[in-house]
Amino acid sequence: MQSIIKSSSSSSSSVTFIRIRQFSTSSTLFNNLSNSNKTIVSEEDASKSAPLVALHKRLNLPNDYKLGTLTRALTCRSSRGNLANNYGLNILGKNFLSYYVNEYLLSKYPRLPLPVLNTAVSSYISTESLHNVGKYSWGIEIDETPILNKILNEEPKEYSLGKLRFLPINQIEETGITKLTSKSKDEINSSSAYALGVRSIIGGLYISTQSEDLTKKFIYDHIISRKLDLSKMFEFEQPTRELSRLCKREGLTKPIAKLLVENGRLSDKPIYVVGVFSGEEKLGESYGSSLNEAKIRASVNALKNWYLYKPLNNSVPSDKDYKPSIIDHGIVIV
Amino acid sequence: MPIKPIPLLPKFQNGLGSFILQCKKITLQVDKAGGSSEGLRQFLKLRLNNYAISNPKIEFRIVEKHGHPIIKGHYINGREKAICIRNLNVDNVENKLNLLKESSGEQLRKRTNKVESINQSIRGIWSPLHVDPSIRHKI
Amino acid sequence: MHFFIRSLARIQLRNTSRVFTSPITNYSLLANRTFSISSTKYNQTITNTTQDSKILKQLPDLTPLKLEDDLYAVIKVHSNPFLVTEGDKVILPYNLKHAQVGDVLNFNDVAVIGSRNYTFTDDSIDPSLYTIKAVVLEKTKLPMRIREITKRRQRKVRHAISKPHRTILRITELKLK
Amino acid sequence: MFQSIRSSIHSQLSTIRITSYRNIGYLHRGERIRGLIRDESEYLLNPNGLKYNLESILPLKQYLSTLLENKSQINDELLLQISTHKSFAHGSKPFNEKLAIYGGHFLKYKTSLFAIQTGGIDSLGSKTSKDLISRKVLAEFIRKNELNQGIYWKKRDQLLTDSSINGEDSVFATVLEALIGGLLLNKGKLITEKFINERLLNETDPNSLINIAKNIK
Repeated sequence: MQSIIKSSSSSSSSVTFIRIRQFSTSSTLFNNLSNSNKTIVSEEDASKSAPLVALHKRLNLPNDYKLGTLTRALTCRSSRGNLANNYGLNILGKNFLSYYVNEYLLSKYPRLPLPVLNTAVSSYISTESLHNVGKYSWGIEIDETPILNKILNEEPKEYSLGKLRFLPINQIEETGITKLTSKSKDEINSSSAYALGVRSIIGGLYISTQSEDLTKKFIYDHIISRKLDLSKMFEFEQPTRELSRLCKREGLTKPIAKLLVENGRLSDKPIYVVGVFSGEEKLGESYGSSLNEAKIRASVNALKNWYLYKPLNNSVPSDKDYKPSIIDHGIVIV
Repeated sequence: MPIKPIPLLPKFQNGLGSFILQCKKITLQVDKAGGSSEGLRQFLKLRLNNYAISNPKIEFRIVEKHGHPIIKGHYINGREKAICIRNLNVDNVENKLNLLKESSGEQLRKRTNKVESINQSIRGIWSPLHVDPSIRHKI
Repeated sequence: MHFFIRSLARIQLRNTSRVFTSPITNYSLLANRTFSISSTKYNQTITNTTQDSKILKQLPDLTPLKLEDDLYAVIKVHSNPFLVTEGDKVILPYNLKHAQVGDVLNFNDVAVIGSRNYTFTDDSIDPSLYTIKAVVLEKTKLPMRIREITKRRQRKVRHAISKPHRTILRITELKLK
Repeated sequence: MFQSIRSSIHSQLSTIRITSYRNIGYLHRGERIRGLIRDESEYLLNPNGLKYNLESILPLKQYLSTLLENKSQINDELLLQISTHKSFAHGSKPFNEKLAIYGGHFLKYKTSLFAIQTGGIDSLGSKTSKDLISRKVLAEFIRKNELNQGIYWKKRDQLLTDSSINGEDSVFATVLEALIGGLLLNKGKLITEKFINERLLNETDPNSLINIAKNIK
């Protein structure tokens, strides 16, 4: 049996051999060690970690992306041990993400109002959103096995390098053991840790490749490619009033709602289709079961048409063949 | 504020932008001496190395335990798929591994539609109020 | 003010469903009416485009479609039509043996490409006009079904087990060139 | 407001007629009287008393002309928008809010890359790299380069003189960020990078952010 294992672990494939034994006890007695002497994991050690190699390949990371860097991206500042942590990588990744997501949304929807823009950006890169990316699209695992179990299972030291390491808030309560120390400020919940990991992997991609284009492409492929319906993110308080302010600012004729079609006015389920016109131009159209409802819906439709205007060329300023499109004048203040 | 934003979370659609293999780990549980593990033992000795090299995105984990051999796939969605491979020969073991590899971890279910979509209908919904008024039905 | 004009035009055109058709000029396409499996892996660029240069082609003008936001297409796989948009899952009722999970498929038998206001139909649209790609997401099966088969006035019950294959694709790209 | 017309949409479109308008003939000047619409030139003034027009952006234009060299210049309306804060004229004129958000992200992004080049990955998140793009430093940059005259905004309180309290720092920083955002959206990434490298993160230039951040402490 031993010979099989040796032959498989000598290759670059990700195979580990673990002898499982059943233990009922678990231990969380180990405290956080100081992070003063940080070491960066060597490539040889890192390549022994099967989950790390698999994660590297799963994300199609380039060969320049060292496994040591990936380990560092998965090590949060609060984790125990003396490995180099992802503090700097996280900041870099965050800057990359917020710039490119803002750029994408601003170029795609130049007239998007600021509150919606900010919400849309945070939908893409908020902690919760990045937690979903890390956990449910990249399949990063948390290093949860207590150290005692690791030793008893004869788990290789390097095995946990491929897992997300941090100090969790909810440590398991042991009967008979009372925790005397107060809650450390380094303790974070798992979703923040996942977000840290995802941002750091993106930061690490730039550090490894020194290529802004590659990092941008990675962000587009993994973060921006997810589907977000912006038209469902609007809620107007006074749509008719806002529309008339908009028309005034843009120098258009005052908007007028007109009934286009109706059906069943005398029945209990009437339906009206109303269009909002500015001069001869139709700004929006919608339906409703009363004239007022239809008029409000039509105004909302007109406002959404305005705010969600998409220019035909889809280039962003960081593209090489960028063509400038319109620049918005700002949100309408009622 | 005149416009209130409603927070939404974007939906991940695997394959759009990037494709990520959903099977992340396969555990091969083998008995050292049992007769039903013969095929798996052969597989481990002869083929696992090449198989693991050709599937670098998957982590393989060998577990030694008494009883029938079981292979278990661990998926990104958190589910597991276990197959008992007792008395199977080497080729059948490999087929079962392929089955785990090619699955997305989702539970098997009936597929009623040819196409599953979360996009809005592009052509829109037909409206009786927008047809030509000369042929429109009037109540 | 583009969007106002466009939305105005949209309403006017909605009533008159316009279909531009063009005669088939490239007969060589009719011979090969299935999809081709590319040997390239995901995220790789494909450069092999073999075109029959002998046949003179007159490509139709698809500018109205190019100006629209979203497109749909009716793609045919073994002459089985699927109406798809970008991001849809296509469920093929068989095991696509030659394709691995994660492979990219190019579709070259497309009957319809359209948008909200315009539709372009042809018997088989010239593949140089569009790119439609899909990635193999999963090769799975339906849940096992046991059907009881009996004959009249006979006590024997045969149990027919079926667990048919399914291949699931995701449309990753649908655009006009 | 609603005209119930049973005819088709087509005939509807052709029968729309513009009804009567109320035209305003009198624009009030002088002391404010409720109900009367004021003359714009009366109140569209920045804290320096400068009127809202295209002439005031000349310093900014000159400042950029050396950067853009022989390439086409940024149009005047955009420059005016860049130097107009949201607080001016109750947002009725084009203002720089979104440009500033965008430019601010780009500046942050570029300074983090600059910090890595000079001090390695561990220098990120340190105080020096944070100070480099603090409001105070950005505002000082605008003042040092004498671009502060033609900025349109409204003081929160006319009596406050401390620039960090009365909003001046914040407004000036916004203008610099909006300038970056405007350059990006109008001229693309390369020229904006050139601007940042030559003017903002240039150690030899005494008016660059690096030297301002050193001196301000």
